[in-house]
Amino acid sequence: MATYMNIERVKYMCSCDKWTAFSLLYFCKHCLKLRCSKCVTHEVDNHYCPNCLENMPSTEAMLKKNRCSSCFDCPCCQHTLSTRATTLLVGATSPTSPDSSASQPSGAAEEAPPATPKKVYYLACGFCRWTSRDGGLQDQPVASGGWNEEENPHNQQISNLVEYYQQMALVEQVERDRKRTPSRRRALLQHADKYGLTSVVARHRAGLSPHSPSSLKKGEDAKLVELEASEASDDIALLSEDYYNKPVNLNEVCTIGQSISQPELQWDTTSKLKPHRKTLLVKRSKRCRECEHNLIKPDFSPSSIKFKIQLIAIYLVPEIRVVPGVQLHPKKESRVILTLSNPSQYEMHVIVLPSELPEDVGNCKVVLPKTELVLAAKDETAEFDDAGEPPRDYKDDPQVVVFRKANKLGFVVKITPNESAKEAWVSFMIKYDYRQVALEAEAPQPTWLHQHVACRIG
Amino acid sequence: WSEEETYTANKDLSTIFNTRYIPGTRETWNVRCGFAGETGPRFIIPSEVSYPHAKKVVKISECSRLTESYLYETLVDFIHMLYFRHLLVNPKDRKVVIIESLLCPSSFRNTLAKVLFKHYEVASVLFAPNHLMALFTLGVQTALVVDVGYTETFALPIYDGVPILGAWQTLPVAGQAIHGSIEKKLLENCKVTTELAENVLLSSLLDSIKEDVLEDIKVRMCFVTKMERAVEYQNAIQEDGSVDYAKLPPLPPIVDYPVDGNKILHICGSIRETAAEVLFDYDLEQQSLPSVILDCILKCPIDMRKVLSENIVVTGGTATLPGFTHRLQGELLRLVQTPKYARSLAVRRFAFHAAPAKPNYTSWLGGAIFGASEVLASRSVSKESYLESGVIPDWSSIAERVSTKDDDRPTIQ
Amino acid sequence: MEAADVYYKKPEYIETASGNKVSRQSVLCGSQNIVINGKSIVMSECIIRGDLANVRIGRQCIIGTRSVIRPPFKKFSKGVAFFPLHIGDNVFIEENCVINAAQIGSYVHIGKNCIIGRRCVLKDCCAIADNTVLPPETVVPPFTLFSGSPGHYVADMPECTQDLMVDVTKSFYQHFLPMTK
Amino acid sequence: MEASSDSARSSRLKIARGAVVCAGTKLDGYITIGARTVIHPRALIIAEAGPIVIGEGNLIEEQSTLYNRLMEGEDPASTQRVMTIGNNNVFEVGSYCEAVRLGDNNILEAKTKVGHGVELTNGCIIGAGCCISNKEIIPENTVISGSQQMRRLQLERPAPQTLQLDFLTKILPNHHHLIRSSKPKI
Repeated sequence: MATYMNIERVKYMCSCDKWTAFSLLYFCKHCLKLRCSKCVTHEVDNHYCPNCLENMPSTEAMLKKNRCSSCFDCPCCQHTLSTRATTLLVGATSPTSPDSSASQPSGAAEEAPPATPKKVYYLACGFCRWTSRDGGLQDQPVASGGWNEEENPHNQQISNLVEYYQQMALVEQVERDRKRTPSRRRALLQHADKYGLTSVVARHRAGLSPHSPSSLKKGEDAKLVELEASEASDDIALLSEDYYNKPVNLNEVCTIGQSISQPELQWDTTSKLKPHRKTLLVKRSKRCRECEHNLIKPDFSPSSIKFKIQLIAIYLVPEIRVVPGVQLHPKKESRVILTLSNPSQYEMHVIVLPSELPEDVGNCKVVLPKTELVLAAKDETAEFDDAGEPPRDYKDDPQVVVFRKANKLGFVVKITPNESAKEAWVSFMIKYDYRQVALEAEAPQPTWLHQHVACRIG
Repeated sequence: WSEEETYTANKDLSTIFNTRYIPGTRETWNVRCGFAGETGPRFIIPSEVSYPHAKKVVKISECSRLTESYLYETLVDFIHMLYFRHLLVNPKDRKVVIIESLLCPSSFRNTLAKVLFKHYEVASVLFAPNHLMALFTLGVQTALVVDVGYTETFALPIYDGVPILGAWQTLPVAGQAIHGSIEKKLLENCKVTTELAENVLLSSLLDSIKEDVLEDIKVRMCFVTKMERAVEYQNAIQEDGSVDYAKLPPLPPIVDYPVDGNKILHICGSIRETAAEVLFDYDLEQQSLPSVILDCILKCPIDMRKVLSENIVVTGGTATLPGFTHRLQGELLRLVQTPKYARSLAVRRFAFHAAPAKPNYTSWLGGAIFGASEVLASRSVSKESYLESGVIPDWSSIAERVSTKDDDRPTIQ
Repeated sequence: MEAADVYYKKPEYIETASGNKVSRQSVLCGSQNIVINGKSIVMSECIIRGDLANVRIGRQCIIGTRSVIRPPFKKFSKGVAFFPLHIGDNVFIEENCVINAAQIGSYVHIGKNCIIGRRCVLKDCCAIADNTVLPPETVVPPFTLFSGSPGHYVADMPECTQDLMVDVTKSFYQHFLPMTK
Repeated sequence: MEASSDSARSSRLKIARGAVVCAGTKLDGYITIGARTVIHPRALIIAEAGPIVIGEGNLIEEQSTLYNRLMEGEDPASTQRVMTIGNNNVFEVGSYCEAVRLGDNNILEAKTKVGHGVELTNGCIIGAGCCISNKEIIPENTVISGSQQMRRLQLERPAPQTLQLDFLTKILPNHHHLIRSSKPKI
């Protein structure tokens, strides 16, 4: 039974009134409330590359567009590329990579010393067997760092546009300030000095074009960025004839997934595909929305599974589970065993109460144990010595408590499903004494908390 | 209506503002997200949320018709994926620009704003129309922007930076219609080879084809043929709808398209060529793509018409089909000579702009350029004003909003 | 949910001193190279290729029926070798899997009909969904769920994955009982 | 299978010298195995509708199946369809192959299924988990991979696994009993 299927069987009511699977809940020690992933704020802790599992500081990640500098993704199937080495006979026309021999001028081959085996590296995908040679890339003499990515051809044009519009924004800013304070003439000059725009504003009011030698930003070259607006053209390239007669080789046409994997380039034929750098992943820390305290703080290193702070419900709230193997028949009472386990190091008292929810999610009538259930403390070492210490006699009523094992006990609940609902949900409430594990030595005072629980029996 | 969202965030390290964050338009149900001031979106991803544990995929376009709370939950998960899987930045106290279609339902806008302000506590949000944003990539003030999207084609003239709202035209014929016509043609006369039989009719095996298979066929094989051949195809159709093969022009070669391992579709050339004809053939009210553009120009005042017709900008994923712009120009020139338009429209020349970006993210790039400038602060809705008023200003509600509250901000020109 | 009792025919399984239950129908080639650290279960018709290189399996592991655990092959510049395969504690491998990985961390869950490619490294607390094909040399970071063919990162695992897996494997072992006539 | 007498079984089996066929593989019908071919334990080779001829330098891993299957409506007596496997092919764990003709240097990755009507030329790679079952000839150097069964052509043919074969022929005999063919040479 896979872990996913059965985590949805038992749900607790989170403080935001949503039924959430118990293992997905956090417990805020400061507000003493259950939190689900929707009522915590997520924050990016650190970036790391999923392939080489190395940390990358967030400033460097921002500069490198959140991509790892040494790991590449295959443009064909988005799987990680691995670097492979082959020996290339330098000087002789090398049979292995046809294109590299073409690029070597035959003139140089004669004087070069006899063919010396040179180690060259290329990128290869283990899944779809795409190699950097398919993309027409030269084999690199050095193992990593040799591969650079294709640039967006319009970079220069776009940066000019950005520059121009930032200028326009400044002009508009000044205009608005001027309109808002027309009376205080002196204030205008003082405003202008702040942005160093006296000449531009004066020229603007005089109706001249703002393009003038006056520098907008102090210390930059005087030339304002002229904008070459794009002209519309009406001779548009006719569709080439080979669309009508050349057979389409599907291997050469990129699928839509391959082309939008690199949004700025969007190749159309597979011969143009180039490797692109692998996107990073992030480790997230979670913070309670109300009291801003940290609930989850992962460890810094990407491959460690430890947490600096791990306030999850499993460690702090008693867990209810369903013992399977009970046949439910509509309108017929049947005896179901639920187990209750105590996660804390102290003895815990639990009372099971009928649910007081306005709209009850359960569709069964349920008879709950009346007496208070006492749970032994969880003993970490019990797991290793299998001798099993003699259980303290809890004088359980055999009708209610079916079995008891270390920090867990099984109790009986009588269920009668209302109609023939395919999924029999039963909901009730548990009240338990929670001890705040504080630093000071003396035993912490118990506070009584209650949680709403819903279990799927059928 | 089709919702258009693209996401951009600004990673300006130097400026006094902390980073800003701009989502932009969505095309063929994909969302483009990235940072302002950059030369292109970081990711183009399908606008759907997948829940691997529950093995369920929810498309945002579907859930916007359901209950508002269901849309709220889906949007929270979707934006969570954008921030923490693709852009890897903290949403708190960042500026956001959403480039959306003018026809985006206000219920969707308000839910999206509620998610961003209440759940992610962003600093400010700006809803920018995608047609206006497309102009920022060209540095032009006046143009007729035609957005050929997934569910519809939406033409909007913009004069001196002001969208002429009275003259917008839409037609529910775009990417989705092409998929529908491919599916209809395939089911009619496409041959299939399977394990057992050779050249059996597809309709005997399947009654519908998955959308992503249709999209793959459209993207990799289909193209927009030139005017002359399209006319020959029309003449070849007899009155009773059957095709007289003699009159057909020489067909492009057949393509064998393997589908999920056990079927090979033999897609004949006529399907590849006539798939996109659905954009150009005239439906019941004599409406099609070129007529949308001409009606749009007709609705504008006389002196604008010549300038608009010589500054047409075509954006949207369907515009990437090979031969699209050339055919559109040919159809426009032919349509403007017909009696219906000849008298009222003196326009004789149609010129198209080429943006420094692929058609399917032109408006995103415009939004990124606009977002990179400091003017953003004055135009976007800040968190405080949203939490206080609880509603996003919309072009349909500007009148009563300005009259009721005399804020000192200049009225929208 | 508590684990359901699973009964097996007593003669069919061998119980070793350290509590491992190995089905007689599974094939353990080169058994002197195979080390299983106690309280693990190898279900029927499994194949563990200890003859190619040594295989180390941690505590409380469960290997589903008809799964193949096979050390990966590696071509070096100098020579050729099979990598030793190391599997951590509390690992749950469901049926019909083919494991060619180099290293599998602890508290890992691998779904049904998975194919783990050569020299993969699966870190602790990760999970592989059913019917996933992990290409060779994939690194699966902790707390991630991989799915699809080629296997890629689709979702995160909850923070309590470690306790969840410890509990699942321990209770599966406790409820794996011989059939008493 | 074990019931039939050893000599009858070995008369239908021709295993070349230098081939390593581990015990525990199920061989059924007329099977010829070329030199330097390695067959791991628990493989399954059933020559039902006719003999199977396996070339040299093949690697057949455990749980993989080569099945010369009788189609429906063919009576066993009259059909004699020869399934020929070329040289230097690799059948990874759990691969299932019913193809009648296979060329050289093909790789069937783990848990692939190749149908009866398929013919693999040379240098084809069928990705893990892919199943090809329609009547077609897969062109040379084709790679079929992924859940969408994407097809690509690769520049060169996959290299034969000679190093792994030598390594296996050295270490496998220490751990497994081998099946020898009674006839010394082919």
